[in-house]
Amino acid sequence: MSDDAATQELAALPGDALREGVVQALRDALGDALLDSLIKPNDDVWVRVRTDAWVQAGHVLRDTVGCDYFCFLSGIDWMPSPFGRGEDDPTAPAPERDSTIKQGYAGGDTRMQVFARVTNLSKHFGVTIKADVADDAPAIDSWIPVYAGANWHERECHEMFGIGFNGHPDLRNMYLPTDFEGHPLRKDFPLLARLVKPWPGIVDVEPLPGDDAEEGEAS
Amino acid sequence: MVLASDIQVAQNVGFAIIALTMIIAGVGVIAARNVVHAALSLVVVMAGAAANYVLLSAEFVAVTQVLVYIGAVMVLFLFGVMLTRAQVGKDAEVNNKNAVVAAPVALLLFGVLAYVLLKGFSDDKIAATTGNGAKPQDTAAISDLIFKPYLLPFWALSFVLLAAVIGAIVLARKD
Amino acid sequence: MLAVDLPYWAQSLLRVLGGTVAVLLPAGTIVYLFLFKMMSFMQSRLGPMEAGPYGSMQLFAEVGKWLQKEDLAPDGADKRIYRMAPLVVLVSTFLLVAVVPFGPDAYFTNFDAGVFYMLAVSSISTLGILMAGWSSANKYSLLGGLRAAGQLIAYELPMVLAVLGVVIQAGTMNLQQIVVKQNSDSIFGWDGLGNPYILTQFIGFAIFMIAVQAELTQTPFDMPIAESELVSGYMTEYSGFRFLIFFIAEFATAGVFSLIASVLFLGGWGVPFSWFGWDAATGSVDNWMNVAGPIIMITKMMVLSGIIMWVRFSYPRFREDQLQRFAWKVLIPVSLLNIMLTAILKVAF
Amino acid sequence: MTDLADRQKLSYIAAQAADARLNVELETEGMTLNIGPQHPATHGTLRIIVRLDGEQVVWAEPSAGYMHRGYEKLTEVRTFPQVTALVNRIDWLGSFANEVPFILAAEKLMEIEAPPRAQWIRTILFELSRIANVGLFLGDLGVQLGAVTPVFMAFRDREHVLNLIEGATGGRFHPNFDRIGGLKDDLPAGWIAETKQVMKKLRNFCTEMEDLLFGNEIFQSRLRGIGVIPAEVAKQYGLSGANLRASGVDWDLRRDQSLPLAYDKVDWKVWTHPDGDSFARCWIRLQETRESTLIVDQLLDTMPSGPIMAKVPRIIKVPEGEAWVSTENPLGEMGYYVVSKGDLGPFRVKIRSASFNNISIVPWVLRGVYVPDVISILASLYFILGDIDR
Repeated sequence: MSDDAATQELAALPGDALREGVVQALRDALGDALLDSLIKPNDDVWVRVRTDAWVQAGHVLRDTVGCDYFCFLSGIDWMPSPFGRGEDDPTAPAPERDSTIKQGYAGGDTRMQVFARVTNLSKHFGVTIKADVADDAPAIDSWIPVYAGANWHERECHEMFGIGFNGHPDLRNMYLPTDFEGHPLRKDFPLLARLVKPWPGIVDVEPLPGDDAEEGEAS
Repeated sequence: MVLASDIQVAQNVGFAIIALTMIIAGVGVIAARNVVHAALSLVVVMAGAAANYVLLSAEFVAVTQVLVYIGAVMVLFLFGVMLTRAQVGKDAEVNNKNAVVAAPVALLLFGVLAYVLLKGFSDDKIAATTGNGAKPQDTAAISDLIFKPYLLPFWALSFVLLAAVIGAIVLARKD
Repeated sequence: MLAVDLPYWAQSLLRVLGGTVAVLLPAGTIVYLFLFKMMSFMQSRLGPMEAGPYGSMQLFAEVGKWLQKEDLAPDGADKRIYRMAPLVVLVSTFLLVAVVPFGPDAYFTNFDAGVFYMLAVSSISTLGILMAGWSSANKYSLLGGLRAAGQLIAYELPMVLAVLGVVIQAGTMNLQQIVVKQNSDSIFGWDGLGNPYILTQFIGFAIFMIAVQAELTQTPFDMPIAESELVSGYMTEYSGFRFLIFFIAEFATAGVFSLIASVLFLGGWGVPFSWFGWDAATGSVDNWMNVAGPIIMITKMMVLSGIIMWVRFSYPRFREDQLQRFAWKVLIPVSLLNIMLTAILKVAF
Repeated sequence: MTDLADRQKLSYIAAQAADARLNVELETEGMTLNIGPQHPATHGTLRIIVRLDGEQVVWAEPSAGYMHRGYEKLTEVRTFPQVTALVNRIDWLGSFANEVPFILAAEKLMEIEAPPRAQWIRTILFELSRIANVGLFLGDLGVQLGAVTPVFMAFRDREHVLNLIEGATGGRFHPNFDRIGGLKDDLPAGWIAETKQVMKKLRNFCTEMEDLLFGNEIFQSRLRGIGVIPAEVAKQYGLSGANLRASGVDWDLRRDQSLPLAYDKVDWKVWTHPDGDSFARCWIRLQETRESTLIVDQLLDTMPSGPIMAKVPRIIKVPEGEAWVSTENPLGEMGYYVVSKGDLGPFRVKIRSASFNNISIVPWVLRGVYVPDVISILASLYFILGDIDR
């Protein structure tokens, strides 16, 4: 979104300097624990910190950068799903799929990452912060001492991705039964509805106004 | 022996029914295996007493009985019981072995009371109500008694009650 | 005099029938007129329209529905007490109506201590509510029952104190005589209106109506029921005709309390006696008042219960600590003040 | 009656006492009360376990998940246009508002922007769904506090708004009207004039609510000083929307971020309240409903003409990247963190729903209150089950 009218208001702000300031503040405080960062000018900023600097980064963000508003915390599994997008006929043999893990903005070294977003309410910007979690024993320190609201988000993340949060008082399941096995949002957790019968949804493409070319490949 | 014509049949039948109910309920009070059941049986006993007062043409006392004992005392009693030990079903701790001692005491008490009552009132009869509403003891007479000759005891009693209430508040508040 | 000519059994039968009518009729009218129709109009909807013209038969349909329903009792409930509780509440209503005079001779009983009796039997319903709350074996019901008991005890007191003002002014506790007094008295020598106590005992009237609202556990005092919170409190587990009995008792009691309020404050069955040149001291009230009286009473009852329902549908509810505070810190002091004032004025004039 | 500051202090003391009691060992046998999953106050299937001492809450724990539908997983097997049908069902009272941030996120990744008319209509429908949602809240508030009448008025006037949404989109509850690059259709004839009428009715409704509920002594005494959330705590827990503004934080995503919506073209006010109690939260919502009607009126007056759809490819493939877009939904900040791998569908969508954060403060705010206040605080926090469980 780099168009003129919509960004007029943001242009009045310090803009890039503002977000570069955020990254600089984190670099000053964390040193080489700040692994990577990405700034989209006048739009958003991503940073990635080392796993052991996660809580410290939270403190810096809250106290130095002024992002005292906690938005959310969640996890992401960068492994491509071995089941594809569930559009194939389950009776046919599974096609060959590329399974190379490719992380998103601000890079990454592991299959799973934790990411969170905090917002500075007075200067009107947000920061997305990411951290890797180890493949063999995914765990990271809890953010509750920094942002009390992280409690439920970490519970959800633990339930959905199996990521442990050291120091969390109560990592019970929120949604699923206590004895549920597996972590549903991991990519290797199959969505069974798609595995037992073919999904017809993909062919549903509706024509658009002013679009007279009707020879779409999927119609 | 009194003659059959002297007995007001309806009244006696009524008394028999009420008395029987009260006895059954009275046994219920001590035999019930649940505190709430016992308390509710006690309510029936109280109500029976009130009904007996009506039979004795003492309406004011009957109404007072209902207001004070059923409406206030028993409700507070139940309130307390339900707040503290409110489980539904049988309660093992209600009855204990002291029944052996209690039975003779109760019998003795019954004997003494019956003797005193018979001795004191055996031949007295309450005058029948006369025609339209005139009672042997009407409300005005009772209030005259309380507020004229017995005013001082009444006040003394009131002060004692007040002291008791304040004392209860002082005891209940820890701070 | 109609009643005198009848044999005892016929009189008794008439009284039982009359009592049933006096309980069910107000309940039915209040439910249909106020609960179904007035509430609907206040809420910009029509209310029941299908059964009968303007849904007037809806009530019977509802009763039929409830009678058909299964009489359920929770597994853990104390069944005997659970089944008895609604009846206790209803009995209280019937006992209450017994004392209301509907005309010079149209009464069920003429107690000397009528006011006292009325206050005494109205407290019996508390017992039924406690029984219902406890025996349902449901935490919501228990909370509701306990709240109800606390509330009814708290509001019994201002009610008694409010009535005391009337008793002092009338100099009698007999409801029949209170009616006669109000209609034969005069206000500073002018007897065009009699002396309905709503004028001189207005504070008492207001307190009485507030206490009635609380005794009936109607909004804003419906903490014990609190359907959005305690899920109808002590009635949670009831179904079928036992719920119906609670329901009838609730609205019948509203009617009976309105009747009592109109006896105490609005002149009861009477019209100002001076209009017809009556002098009640010599018993000159005409016999046709025995027919006109009930109609007058019902009219006054409808007005008062209309107000009760009106308040019920417009107000949110108090929290129970606010409700207790209101009773003990506002209503009781004010009603004590009212008694003092009345006593002083009574002695002065 | 104590004044507000005193009551806030009292509620603070009560909360501290509750903490202390929990930490020591309960002296008396407390009662554990299950509010929900089937309970009228939770309007949905939220379950709140409260431990009581008398009628005071010592400890409370919401237990969600009775309606978990796993939308985050489902989005991974849907195409981008299909996802809107899913997210419609998150906050089911303000469905259209759920679609907007997702569509905007997809548009951001594709670097396209809807034409002005589409932006205007989007904003109008967004505000209409806010009115439909919050209007119902105002009525429901009465029911939670025992006043039965307001809810019918709310339903009556919400009906007009639903009719408008139906007229424009064809769906009353789940419009599924937003498309990447614009909207499905233009507005029908006569819609604008009717909307103006309805907005007038809704302003009347707001005044009615002000008279019937907010001016009521009992209503105020039930809500003032109850459930106080200081601004610091609110920010820590990520409260959003009216809940945050009621704590005195002047933050509204409609104003404070730049999105291709028409909010910066109209003149409107962000309401805040310094108290942070239940009353403030409800009051803010009332003011916002009225403000929304004014926004809609102004937007209707300045509606540009033109196409409602940008030029988008026939088969939508979203370029690789990550985008976070959140909007000020009726319940608060609703955002989508969309990760795309250049495929037909998203690689991962993190749905940040408002109620999840708003309700996560419940264990904190319920300490030391009475059972009736549990209901009023829950009502004033205003959650929708689908928005918690997703």
